[in-house]
Amino acid sequence: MQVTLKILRYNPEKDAQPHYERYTLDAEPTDRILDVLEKIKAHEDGTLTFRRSCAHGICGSCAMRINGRNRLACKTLLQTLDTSKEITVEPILGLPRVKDLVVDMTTFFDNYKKVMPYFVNDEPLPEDGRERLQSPEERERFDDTTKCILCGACTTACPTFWADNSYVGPSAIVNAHRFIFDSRDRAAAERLKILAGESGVFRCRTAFNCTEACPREIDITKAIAEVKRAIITGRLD
Amino acid sequence: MSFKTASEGYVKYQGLGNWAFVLHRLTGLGVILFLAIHVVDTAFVYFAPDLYKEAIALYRSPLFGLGEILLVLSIIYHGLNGLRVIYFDMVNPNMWTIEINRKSVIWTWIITLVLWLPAAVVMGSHILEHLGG
Amino acid sequence: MTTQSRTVDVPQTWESFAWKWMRYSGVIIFILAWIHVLIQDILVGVYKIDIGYVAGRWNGGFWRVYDFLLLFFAFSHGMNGVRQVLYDYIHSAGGRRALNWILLILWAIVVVIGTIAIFAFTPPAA
Amino acid sequence: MSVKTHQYEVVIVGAGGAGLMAALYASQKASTAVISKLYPTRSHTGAAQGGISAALGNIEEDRPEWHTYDTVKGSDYLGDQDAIEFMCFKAPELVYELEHMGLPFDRTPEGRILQRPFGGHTNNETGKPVRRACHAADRTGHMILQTLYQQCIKNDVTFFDEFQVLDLIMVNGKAAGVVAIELATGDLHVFHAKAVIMATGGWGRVWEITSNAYAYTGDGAAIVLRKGLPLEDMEFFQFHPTGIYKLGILITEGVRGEGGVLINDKGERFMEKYAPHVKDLASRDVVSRAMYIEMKEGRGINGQRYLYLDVRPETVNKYAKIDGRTNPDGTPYQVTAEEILHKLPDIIDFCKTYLGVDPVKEPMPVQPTAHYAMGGIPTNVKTEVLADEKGTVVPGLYAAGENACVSVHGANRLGTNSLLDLVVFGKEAGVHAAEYATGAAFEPLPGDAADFARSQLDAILNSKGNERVADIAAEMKHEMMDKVGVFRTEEGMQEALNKIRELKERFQHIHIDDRGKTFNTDLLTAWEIGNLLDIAEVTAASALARKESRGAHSRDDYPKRDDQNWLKHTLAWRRDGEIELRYKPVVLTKYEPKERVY
Ligand SMILES: Cc1cc2nc3c(=O)[nH]c(=O)nc-3n(C[C@H](O)[C@H](O)[C@H](O)COP(=O)(O)OP(=O)(O)OC[C@H]3O[C@@H](n4cnc5c(N)ncnc54)[C@H](O)[C@@H]3O)c2cc1C
Ligand code: HEM
Ligand code: SF4
Ligand code: F3S
Ligand code: FES
Repeated sequence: MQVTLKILRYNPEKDAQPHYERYTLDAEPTDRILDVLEKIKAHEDGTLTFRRSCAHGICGSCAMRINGRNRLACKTLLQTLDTSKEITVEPILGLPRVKDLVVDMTTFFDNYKKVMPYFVNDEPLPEDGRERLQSPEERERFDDTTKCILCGACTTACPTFWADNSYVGPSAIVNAHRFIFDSRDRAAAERLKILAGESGVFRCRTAFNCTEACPREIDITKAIAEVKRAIITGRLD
Repeated sequence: MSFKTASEGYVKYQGLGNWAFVLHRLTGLGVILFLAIHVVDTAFVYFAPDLYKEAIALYRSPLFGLGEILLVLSIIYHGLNGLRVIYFDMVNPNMWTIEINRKSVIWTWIITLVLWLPAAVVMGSHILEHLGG
Repeated sequence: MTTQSRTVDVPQTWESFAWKWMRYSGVIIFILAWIHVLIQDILVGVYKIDIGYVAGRWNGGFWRVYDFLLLFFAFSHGMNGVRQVLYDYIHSAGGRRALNWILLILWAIVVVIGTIAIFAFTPPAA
Repeated sequence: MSVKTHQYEVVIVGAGGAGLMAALYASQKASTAVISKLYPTRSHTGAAQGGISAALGNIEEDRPEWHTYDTVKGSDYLGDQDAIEFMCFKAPELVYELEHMGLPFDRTPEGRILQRPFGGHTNNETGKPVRRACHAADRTGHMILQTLYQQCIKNDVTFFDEFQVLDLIMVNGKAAGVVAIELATGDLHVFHAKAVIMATGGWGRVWEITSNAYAYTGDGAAIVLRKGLPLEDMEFFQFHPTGIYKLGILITEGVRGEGGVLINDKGERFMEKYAPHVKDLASRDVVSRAMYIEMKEGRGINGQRYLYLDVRPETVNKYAKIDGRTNPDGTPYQVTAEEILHKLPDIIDFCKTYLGVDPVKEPMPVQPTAHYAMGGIPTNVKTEVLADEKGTVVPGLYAAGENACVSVHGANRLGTNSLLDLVVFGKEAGVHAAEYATGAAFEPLPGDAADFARSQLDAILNSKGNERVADIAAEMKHEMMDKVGVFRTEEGMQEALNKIRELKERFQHIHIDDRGKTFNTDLLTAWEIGNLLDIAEVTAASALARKESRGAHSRDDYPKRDDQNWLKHTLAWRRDGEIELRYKPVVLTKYEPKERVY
């Protein structure tokens, strides 16, 4: 079958403004958008630029706007889209453009680093040198937010973030949640303090774009609500 | 990044939640704008009764009438959506799932319309009644 | 192994207070504003409203208190809403500080004017 | 092009499991920079699913000795036994260390790390599969990568993200740094260092059907080869039995660990013919070959080149009963659809997304997929890179992870041993490189340090032919899949070698579209294909020379293992356009080579 992709192109060395270009080519219904982009790059236009690595939704490289919503190019099959119409492919919104579908992720990672996204527990280790114990229920408590691959689809779908990059964004909150609710961790209070501030969870307007965008199907808005609740009540359950 | 980037997203980004939010924001801003004016004009009854009559006259113009119908729409939608958000956020975060969110947004719109349409009819008929004189 | 519940002590911030405020006030306004709108805009309608109507309404204390509460909650809710909205577009610390002052003054002016009107108004001798 | 210069005592190339583990240790003692062409969390370690092995004995009795023996046997006796013993005895300590860093392993009811069976890991007394793979659902690699990156942030490790290393700087026979291109700007950067650690992962993109990422282009190995250093055991490349049909996306062996079975067109569980004891949990080379034979003999599903991997609860329970499989408490092993969903959530998601198949309701179509490089940059147990068959160390140069060959995997890697390899030898690399660097001086940086890197790029940019890089790559992948894959013959490998040489010649006449500086992936993809061609050539040449079948290297014309002549490691150099092969003995300690039966 034939598909047409309408891709937002931008080369800072040549273009003052981004513009759309259309590519029509043969494809299979089971092709991923990433496969189509690869075909274009391989055979039609080698200058088309995008990030990719794993090709199966696990590395987080290929977040882009496909038909107006954030998705992973490698997890979006043509058969899930209406291929009788043009498919619009644009870079994720809210971060500086670098080239074509590539944006500068620096702010995204800086925001991630602001929430202490790492395990903290300075208490002595178990005497026998073995693992700290954790019940299966305690482990389950934060399972959902351990799945994050830092693809940025959520944060760059968030209306607050579009307007204000200083908002840490849903992805950072997800990663804070992963530790706040880990029974072994001891820095929940510090993280919650950061998140209670001007750039934290209370900037979330519950727009829900983040959850809709998450390729790992993390219930992001719920996680954010749980963090808000932990700040308000001081309870971590 | 900026208002420009944000507006592109508000308008173009595909998602029910996105539009629920944009409408919530627009209606909230609309209502506060109206409220500020409304407080001041009502205060004229005390500070400047003569001006109050002019203000009321203004309210009775058909254009304001239409605005008022929109105001009611805004208050209904903003209030319902606000309650939805409050309930999910404060009472039951487990409701924040894709399925429930989509359904609840759609139901919010339906209920808004169901409540607003009769009000709009009543208010519209008031306008029509007074159109002539 | 059993699961233990944990608590932490998090100092509340202006943002967490504002967040709660938006929600508590929202519920209150929901009741107050809807009744207000139902009566004034729909049932009564602007064509029947004049000084006389207002006078009648503010004859007793109940509607005065009602209208004051509505004014106070709705305006505080709304003004904080405006603050939250504008925080999205104004990013500098200075800009935000200026914004807070401007909104606070506006808020005070409107609430004061409204409050005076509600309580100081005496119906004109008919 | 401007060149920027940086100076760090230790420079680590690659930010996967091996690179990050090295970074955590090196940065404690020496100024350290990690250079990675991908954001660290995009590294392929994140794709690893099933688990990391360690004889913790959390569920049933297990011992590091058994783990060692299983690994030696799994390697088809080509693994160096000193290195294997070192790794397997370190395993518990390292897994606990990961747990102490916060890694969210799944838990037993007692709160300990949960373990599952994996191919080739056995109780040496009963011969039955043992639960040795520590896991976090089917996302173990993801959790390892995230945890290590998180700890690097905590410890303020310096990263150069999206910098692609193009060349290694060698001065007076010692490593003195690397040259990298900054993707965003196209600028070249020289990193002047006392010690360099190579941790760039594998090269599965040499083959058509692969579980490997686009980024798996063997950069590190190719760079080292170009410096006149050898690569070891390149003929051994693992084909994982269960890749999603046509796509190659991996379905973890953990599926079989949880009780899934392979089924042919006749509905038979054919693995019992090939490995009567452990059946579907035989080691990977054995299973992949069995599948090829089934398909060759016409028992592929509908005669096609795939088979079924069946993890539907009814199937699992049926065969668990036949095998007499029990839970730790002795009760018969039984699963429900929910339990499977809980243990293998990502696999189920992949199948639904890419195949439209729900594995708890339908079997999954699978075929062997190119998966893991057993060979690579030769190192000793201290991860020092070796320059020849005599064990001469290249001062300041270290390698760890999939691009290194210690060799702990020999001719065939056991599942879950790679993640273990990364953390054990990643740590060794960090420790030893930092120790070396603190005792060594910076070699003087030559003025032309960046010249070779630049000339490689210029050659591509200025090439005026009309060959498309993608066509050359496609032909290479196809040829390698066909002729240097699971089964090999003299004739086929020779053809492949000729073909690759022809492709290398055609590669001189490519044409690329993008001549800009900003994020020029057209240029870098071409450079990567150049690496793959070099690797393919070494692989085919090493394979052609080895006249026996051992582990992943299986020849129709020499079907038997030949310890008399071939119990030795291959070392391959590229000299004046020719591949030169030499050999070095395998380190044997306790375990005499025996016939391998599962
Ligand atoms: C799908 C899949 C599942 C697997 N499952 C398991 C499992 O369950 N258990 C197990 O033990 N093993 C498993 N493996 C194997 C194991 O995951 C890998 O062998 C291992 O992760 C390799 O780690 P690494 O640190 O060597 O490389 P990687 O994690 O791949 O990291 C390579 C790094 O090098 C960088 N790099 C590469 N080239 C350059 C360059 N030119 N310049 C700068 N940086 C560069 C990359 O950016 C990246 O950061 C699996 C592998 C795959 C593909
Ligand atoms: C009818 C009952 C009302 C309810 C239940 C309600 C509820 C809410 C809630 C919960 C929010 C916060 C949204 C968030 O943080 O995500 C909000 C925001 C807001 N409200 Fe209301 N509200 C009501 C009435 C009003 C009125 C009368 C006004 C105007 C005076 C108003 C103006 C605003 C504004 C401007 C915002 C900010 C919108 C934004 O951040 O985008 N609201 N409302
Ligand atoms: S939460 Fe989901 S969408 Fe956001 S970065 Fe993580 S994986 Fe991506
Ligand atoms: S999109 Fe943004 S506003 Fe909140 S619910 Fe998600 S973070
Ligand atoms: S390429 Fe890895 S997520 Fe798409």
